[in-house]
Amino acid sequence: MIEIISGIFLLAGSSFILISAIGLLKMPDLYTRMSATTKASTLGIGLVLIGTAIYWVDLGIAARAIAIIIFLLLTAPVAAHIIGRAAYFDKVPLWEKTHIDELKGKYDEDSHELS
Amino acid sequence: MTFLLALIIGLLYGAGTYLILRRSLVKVLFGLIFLGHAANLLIFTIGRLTKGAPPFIPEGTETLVEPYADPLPQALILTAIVIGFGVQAFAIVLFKRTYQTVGTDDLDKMKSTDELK
Amino acid sequence: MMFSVILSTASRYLLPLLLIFSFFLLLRGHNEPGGGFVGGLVAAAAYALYFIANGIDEAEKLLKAEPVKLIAVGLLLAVISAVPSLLAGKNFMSGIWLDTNFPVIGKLGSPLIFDVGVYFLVLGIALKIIFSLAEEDK
Amino acid sequence: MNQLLLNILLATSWVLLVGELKAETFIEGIIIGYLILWISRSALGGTKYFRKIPVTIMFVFYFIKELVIANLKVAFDIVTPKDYMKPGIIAFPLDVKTDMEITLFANLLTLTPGTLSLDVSTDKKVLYVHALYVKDADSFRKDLKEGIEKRLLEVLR
Amino acid sequence: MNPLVIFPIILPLVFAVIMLLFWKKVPVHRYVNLAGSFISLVVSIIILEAVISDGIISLQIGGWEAPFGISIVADLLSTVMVVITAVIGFATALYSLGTMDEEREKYLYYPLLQLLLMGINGAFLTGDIFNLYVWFEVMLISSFVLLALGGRRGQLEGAIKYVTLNLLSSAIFLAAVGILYGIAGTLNMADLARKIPFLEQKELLTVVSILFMVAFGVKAAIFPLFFWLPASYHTPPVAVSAIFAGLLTKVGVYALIRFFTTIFIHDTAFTHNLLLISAALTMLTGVLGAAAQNDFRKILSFHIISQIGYMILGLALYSPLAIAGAIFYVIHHIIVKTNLFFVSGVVKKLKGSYSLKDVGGVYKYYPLLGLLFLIPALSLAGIPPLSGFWAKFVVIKAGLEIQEYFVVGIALLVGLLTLFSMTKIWNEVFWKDDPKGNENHLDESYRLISNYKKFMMITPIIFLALITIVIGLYAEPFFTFANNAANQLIDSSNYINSVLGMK
Amino acid sequence: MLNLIIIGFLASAVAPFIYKPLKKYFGWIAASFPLYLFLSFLSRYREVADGKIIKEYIEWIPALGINFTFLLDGLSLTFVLIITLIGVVVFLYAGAYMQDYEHTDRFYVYIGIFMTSMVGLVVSDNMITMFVFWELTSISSYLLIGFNHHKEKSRKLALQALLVTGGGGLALMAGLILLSQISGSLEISALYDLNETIRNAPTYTAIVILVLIGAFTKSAQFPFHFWLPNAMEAPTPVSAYLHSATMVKAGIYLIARMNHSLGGTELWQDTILFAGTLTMLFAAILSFNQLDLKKLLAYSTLSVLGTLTMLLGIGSNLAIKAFFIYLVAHSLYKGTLFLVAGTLDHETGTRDVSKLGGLKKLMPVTMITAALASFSMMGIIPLVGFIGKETVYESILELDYWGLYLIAIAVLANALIVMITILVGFKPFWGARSSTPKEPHEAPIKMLFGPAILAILGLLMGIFPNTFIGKLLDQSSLSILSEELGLKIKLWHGFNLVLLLSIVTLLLGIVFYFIRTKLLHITQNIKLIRIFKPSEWYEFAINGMMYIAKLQTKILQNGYLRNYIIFILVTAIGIASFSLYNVRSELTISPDFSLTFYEGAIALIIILSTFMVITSDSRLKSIVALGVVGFTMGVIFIIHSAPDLALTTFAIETLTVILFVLVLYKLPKFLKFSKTSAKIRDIIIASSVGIFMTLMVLYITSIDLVSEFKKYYTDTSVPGGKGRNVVNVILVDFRAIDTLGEITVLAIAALGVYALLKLKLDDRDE
Amino acid sequence: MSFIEVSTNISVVIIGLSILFIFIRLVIGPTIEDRIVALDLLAANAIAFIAVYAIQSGTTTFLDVGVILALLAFLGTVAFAFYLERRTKR
Ligand code: NA
Ligand code: NA
Repeated sequence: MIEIISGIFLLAGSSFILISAIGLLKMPDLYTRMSATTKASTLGIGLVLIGTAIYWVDLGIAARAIAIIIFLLLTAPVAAHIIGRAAYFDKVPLWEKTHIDELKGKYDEDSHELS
Repeated sequence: MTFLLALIIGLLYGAGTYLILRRSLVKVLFGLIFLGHAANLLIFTIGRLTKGAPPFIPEGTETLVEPYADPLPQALILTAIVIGFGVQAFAIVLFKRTYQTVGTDDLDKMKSTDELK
Repeated sequence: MMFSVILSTASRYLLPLLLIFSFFLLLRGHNEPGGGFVGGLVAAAAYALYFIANGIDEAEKLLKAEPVKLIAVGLLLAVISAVPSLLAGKNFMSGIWLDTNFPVIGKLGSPLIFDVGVYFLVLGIALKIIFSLAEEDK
Repeated sequence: MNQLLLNILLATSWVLLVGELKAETFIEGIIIGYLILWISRSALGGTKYFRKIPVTIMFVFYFIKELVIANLKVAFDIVTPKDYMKPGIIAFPLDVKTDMEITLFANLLTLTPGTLSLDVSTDKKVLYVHALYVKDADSFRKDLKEGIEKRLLEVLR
Repeated sequence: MNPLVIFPIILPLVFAVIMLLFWKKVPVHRYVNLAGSFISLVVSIIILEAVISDGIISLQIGGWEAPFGISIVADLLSTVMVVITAVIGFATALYSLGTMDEEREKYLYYPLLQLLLMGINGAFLTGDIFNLYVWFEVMLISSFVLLALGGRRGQLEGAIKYVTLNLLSSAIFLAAVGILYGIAGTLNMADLARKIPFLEQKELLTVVSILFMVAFGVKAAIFPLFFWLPASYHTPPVAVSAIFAGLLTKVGVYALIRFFTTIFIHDTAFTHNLLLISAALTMLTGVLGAAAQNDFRKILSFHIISQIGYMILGLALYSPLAIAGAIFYVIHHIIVKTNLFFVSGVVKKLKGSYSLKDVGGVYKYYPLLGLLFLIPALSLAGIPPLSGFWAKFVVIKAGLEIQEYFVVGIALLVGLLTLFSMTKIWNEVFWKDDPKGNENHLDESYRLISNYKKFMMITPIIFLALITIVIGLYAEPFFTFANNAANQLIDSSNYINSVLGMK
Repeated sequence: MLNLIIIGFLASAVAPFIYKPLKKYFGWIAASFPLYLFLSFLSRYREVADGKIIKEYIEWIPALGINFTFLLDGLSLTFVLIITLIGVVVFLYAGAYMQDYEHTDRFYVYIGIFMTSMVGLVVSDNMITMFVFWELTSISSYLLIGFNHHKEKSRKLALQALLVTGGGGLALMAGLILLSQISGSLEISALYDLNETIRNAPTYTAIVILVLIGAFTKSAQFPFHFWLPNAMEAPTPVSAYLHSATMVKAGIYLIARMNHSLGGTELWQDTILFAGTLTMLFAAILSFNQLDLKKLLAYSTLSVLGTLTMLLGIGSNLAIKAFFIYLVAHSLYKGTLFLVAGTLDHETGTRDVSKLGGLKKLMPVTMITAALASFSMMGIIPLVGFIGKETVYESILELDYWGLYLIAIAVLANALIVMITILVGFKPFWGARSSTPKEPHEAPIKMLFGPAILAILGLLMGIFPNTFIGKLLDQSSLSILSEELGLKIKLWHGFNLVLLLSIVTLLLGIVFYFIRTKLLHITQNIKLIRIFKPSEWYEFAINGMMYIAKLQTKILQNGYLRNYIIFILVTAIGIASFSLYNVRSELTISPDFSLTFYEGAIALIIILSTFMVITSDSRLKSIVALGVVGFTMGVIFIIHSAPDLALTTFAIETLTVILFVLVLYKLPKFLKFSKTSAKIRDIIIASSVGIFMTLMVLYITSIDLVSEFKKYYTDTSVPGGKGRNVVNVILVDFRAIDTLGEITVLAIAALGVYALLKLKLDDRDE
Repeated sequence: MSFIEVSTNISVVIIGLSILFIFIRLVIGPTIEDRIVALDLLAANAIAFIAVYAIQSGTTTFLDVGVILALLAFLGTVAFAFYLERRTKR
């Protein structure tokens, strides 16, 4: 029974991972790619880990799995944020269909101060 | 996977060699890093490969029963990796300083110490 | 440093988590993956993150000890770990063990002192390198 | 007070890491946790934190739900042609104040439907968000205010 | 089991640590370094006595039986190397007090010096090939730092070549270690010496022995692997040049001797002939390289190479007498070469240059310095009755006995050319009048040097010169020692037994 | 005798300390020490004369068979007495002559060392001990020739002398070692009555050649003669002492010494005979176009040295007798004349014979001394030189076949010597007084005393030959021929062919003197003479060597790092592959080709990223790719049961990234440097390295490894190491010392980074 | 073959595929930021792979590696971002 559940988690998780990978390939610009992947991969990996935790009925393993998940939840968005803003400084182009950009011109080129 | 690893080792050595023969300091640096990887993988592979049986002795038992991975090569590589890192770190900074002082990345412009005066 | 309130806040809360994890790695290394080296590197990573997020001055303020001292202490501990063996008249660096059993750590013995030495040394060198480079930057 | 809480939290996480529910382990955790807090005390300013435990738990569940939905939505868009998207970067005026709050909010936002927190203005009053689906900026801002920020504030205030 | 044998490795570390704990206090460094190197000297001599009286001493680190634990082995060869290292360490400690600039001292020159010695001693004393790799790295990295310390352009350019080529050789060394373990299944030298003759798969041994030969050959600066040496040795402060010149290459030579008398003697027809060819070319290219130079330290650097050739020749001839000659040569050369660099440093302080063209007239006003140059210089050129003559004599005698007349011919010719460059230095630096005119022109910085520093500068030179004379006039014990050491190497059984005895 | 030698060296060392205060009397003080040696050896005269061979043995390096074995027989005693006696004269003379020189104290050190070494050389019975003194004489000679070292010429010629004699010395050493391998001992006395064995030894030819090279270079025999005239750069006392009376006779001494063991073959005798004769003749001819007093004397010395060698070559009893008398005679008169030349130089300020004349009134004593020596040199009765020449002719005439030619040559040579004598010994004093740089007057007593003594000795020996040298002659010939000579020395041989020849020689010489100026033109135009100028061969050799040296350095040490790398790699891979190729037949490849999907993926990723690094033109891109390679390595480690390795790899990769990131934006963009040809060459090298390594891995993994280590560690880890992570136990316990070294490396690296970044000395003050 | 085995095998393949896809992005870029994001994702996927591989090979020790990997991947990304900042900031 446990094995079934964990198996399902694994499959679900890995599919999310696959989706995020596809997203990374398919999305038009860096920003959209990031919005797509940060979530999907985080969730996917989370599910896989839960699957693993369930498989070994062991507090230690579960703890490790949870540790990783929490850590991912803490860091993934931060990573996305700093890459995103760095990309913006770096003038990484937005997809042409991006119709609003309220950030345009708000940055001070030199000091990177944001008004 | 031994065969594949043998090929990869060859590749890494080749790449490392090719890179240290470049004129650009930075590439030479990359070359050295590659040689490091190559050497580690070499020892690892030559120490014979074992899958999914790390040399950890489970609670309640005194030793392991075959098959399990040979811990010695692992320990050796660990030491080698760390030493490699130390040397690498110094090399990186040395190369940076050299670039700043000499003002170029081109090794062919660094022959002063061998000139006949 | 990077003017990102998000990153710097995150780093402040990650720091203790990473440090505890590094201790964990150090202490259990004798029985599970980990050990002084990786432990030290994780600790260093924590400080490195803090430095990137909050700048070198903040980081140096946070780390009260001068890295060189950490290096010295690390090496010192490594050497000291050999002293018991000499006192006991055994071969140099022979392990001397207390007959107690702690969770995680397992037995206490001179090799553990050695590993702790490694931990401090690695922390020290990683930080010395990173900080020197960072100061070079300013 | 908070320090103690945090200390206990650390101790617990230690027990979790170790993975054995023993007294010694917890004591070890307390000791090490205290050490850590001492080491990193200048990193953590005092914060009001972990009041209203129940609200928090509620929020966590709400959030996980959101997360799953978000992903399904995005997944759908990834596998189907991409022309639905109307991406844009929106300036979102913040009601959350402290660094902690801002960070939490920004990160949660990143983890929820098609949004990605790009940056916070230096004066910490505006959050710039990249979103995949914005018909018009104001309604977008409104949704966020009603939705996640409101609930978060419930937890925090 | 004598616990003392580990001390030459540990003591320098301890001294370094003490200095690091007081890392801002240069005076502490100076005195800890001086006292430390003296203590090391005493300890190493005690060990030597012990080894001479009760034979090879081997210590199992951690009490783990050989070959599983790491063995520290002090036989005659390794011990004498340790002693000489200590001698040079002490001399350099003094000389540094006289010549090293405050900045470099501030930036941890002395701790690095001690750690260098630690690495060198480790390399000499270990009985485990991977551990040898580790000590080589300790030695290398500290030499990297000492070489680049100060960051002048020349230093950096030299360091780039030195570092790259030495890392290359380390990579080869490491691979060789791995391969040898993959073949023989052990890392312990004694165990290797014991196992290899009975190995079923001998084919690959020769191949791996070549890799070791190249790896050590680079460190020993033999032909055609020596290029890093002349490119770098003249760039750091002279105290550093001196200790490098004396010790570093000898570690490579030591390793070659150790490996090709103890481990790889399954195919001497091939391996040792390679060494023979290399030796001849090393002597020749080295000495010719020197002839082309006009810089005091560069000439000396190239002579390191040509002299290494003689040592390798001794090894390649592979007879007890020949190896004794090689060992005698190593002992003599370390002392002499270090001293010559010391002298070059004093000349630099006096005249402000290393270039033969820019200096002169030293003998006229400093006859003592002239004498102190002549002693090592003529010794290097093999003029009797100085140490170098006996070294050459023994190697050549051995060569003639084995009827390798051609190589002996080269050795003799190179001896003459060595005399040529030594007299070149003598003519230019000491005999010829100062190009600035025939009065005594001193570099202005020289006037700023305190008498204390001058004293510290000259003392080690006299000290080493005396050793050279003693070895020359009283060669009997030294030769007998070298002879015993050689026999110990040729017949490995003692070595094997003392290491694996406890099994 | 060792004590005397030690005293000698000590005394020399003391000189500089006592010179300054005792400057005035130093000549006398200095002379007292050779005198002491002279007397102490003279005291042994009786014993030796009575045929006793005095031996002394003190251990030095017994392990090598090298000891202080001294042997005083007729031959060595003769030499010792000459050396010390002339030493007395020269030391005294120099006291006055060298007064105006700088560093006269150093002069006395050198010459003291020289004399002592010379004594050591001739009394040593151990070949290597002798060689030690041999080399010491070369060195002291070097220092003395270069005594006026502010002059480039002096430095150059001193070096020339050193290299020629030094080179010969090395040959000699080889020869002596080979010789000792036959007798199994380094003692010369051990060679007695081994003549037969030695002659039949396979190395005999080599030995003869090597030993003779040593002897000829030292005694300036053709073609090594050129350094001797050049050595006249030295102060005159040196020329008188080293380069005429003593050192240059060392080679001849050696030949005489070795004669009984090496001699008796055509190779030996003819080589010596030939070289001697050539030297005798050409030296005489070359002396023609000389005007310098010392040069003239130098060439005459050469000629005499040739004669002496020739006599040894003849090797008959009579020849040996002639050799011996001529040796003694020459030392006496030539020493004298050199000193006279010195005196003239010192007083008049020139050595140019054409500028000298009519000094007899101003310098009567010098004149008489010169005259006496000159008569001896010309071979005029009743001086010892006469006996010398007579016996020389006599011994030549004995020869059946060669005799005629040789006698002709000998007469010619001696005639020229007569001419030289007239130029040096008489012309300056007689005839018209010509103006000189300095206003001459009689030399001080110190400078008159010595030469006079020697000259008078020449006379006495001529009149009472047997009382002086008869006994020594017998004993010496014993050592040279190992048989009694049984010939008495007579001053007067009666009217015979020999006497006729002497007269002819004399007249011919006088004729030469007068037609000299005419002959000068002829000789200068003889191209032949230019060809016989080995001094130019020497120049050629030196320049050639320098050329090769520079060329080699340009080729090898060319400053291009990659060329150095290529040298190393090609050597390594070349030789290694060669030895691998030799054993290919015994080797097999049987690795497991099994492969899973993810392993394929991993391989693919590594390969692609590697190429990314190589081809990328952006640094950051390369860093990222490098990171991927590293992380993939980690994954490989995980798959193959090495979690600790994986941990470490990941950690280090990340740290490396951080390092790069902190350093990188300071580093330059990649530029396209290398040419395609270079790239191709590098690719070939790189791929051969790669292929070699791959092969090694495949071969080795196909052998089954037998290692007790694996089992030992896992069995001992828990009970002994108290740990369950075996790798960690190895690191902190089984092989803790490795880890100690490892962390030391890290520490040094960190300190290095710190020092390198902080300490930036500028190039100006270096 | 039990369900769990099937599912682990499938997951491994899927994760492997995703890794390849992500790697393609890393290779083609176009911007350096794309590569960095890809690298970050690669690490994350490696964690998933490790987790599944742990089940496959029946050894738990690998999971610890996952924890470290998560941390280090984040640190690496931050470092790269830091670099980009330094590069664009004056
Ligand atoms: Na132990
Ligand atoms: Na042997």
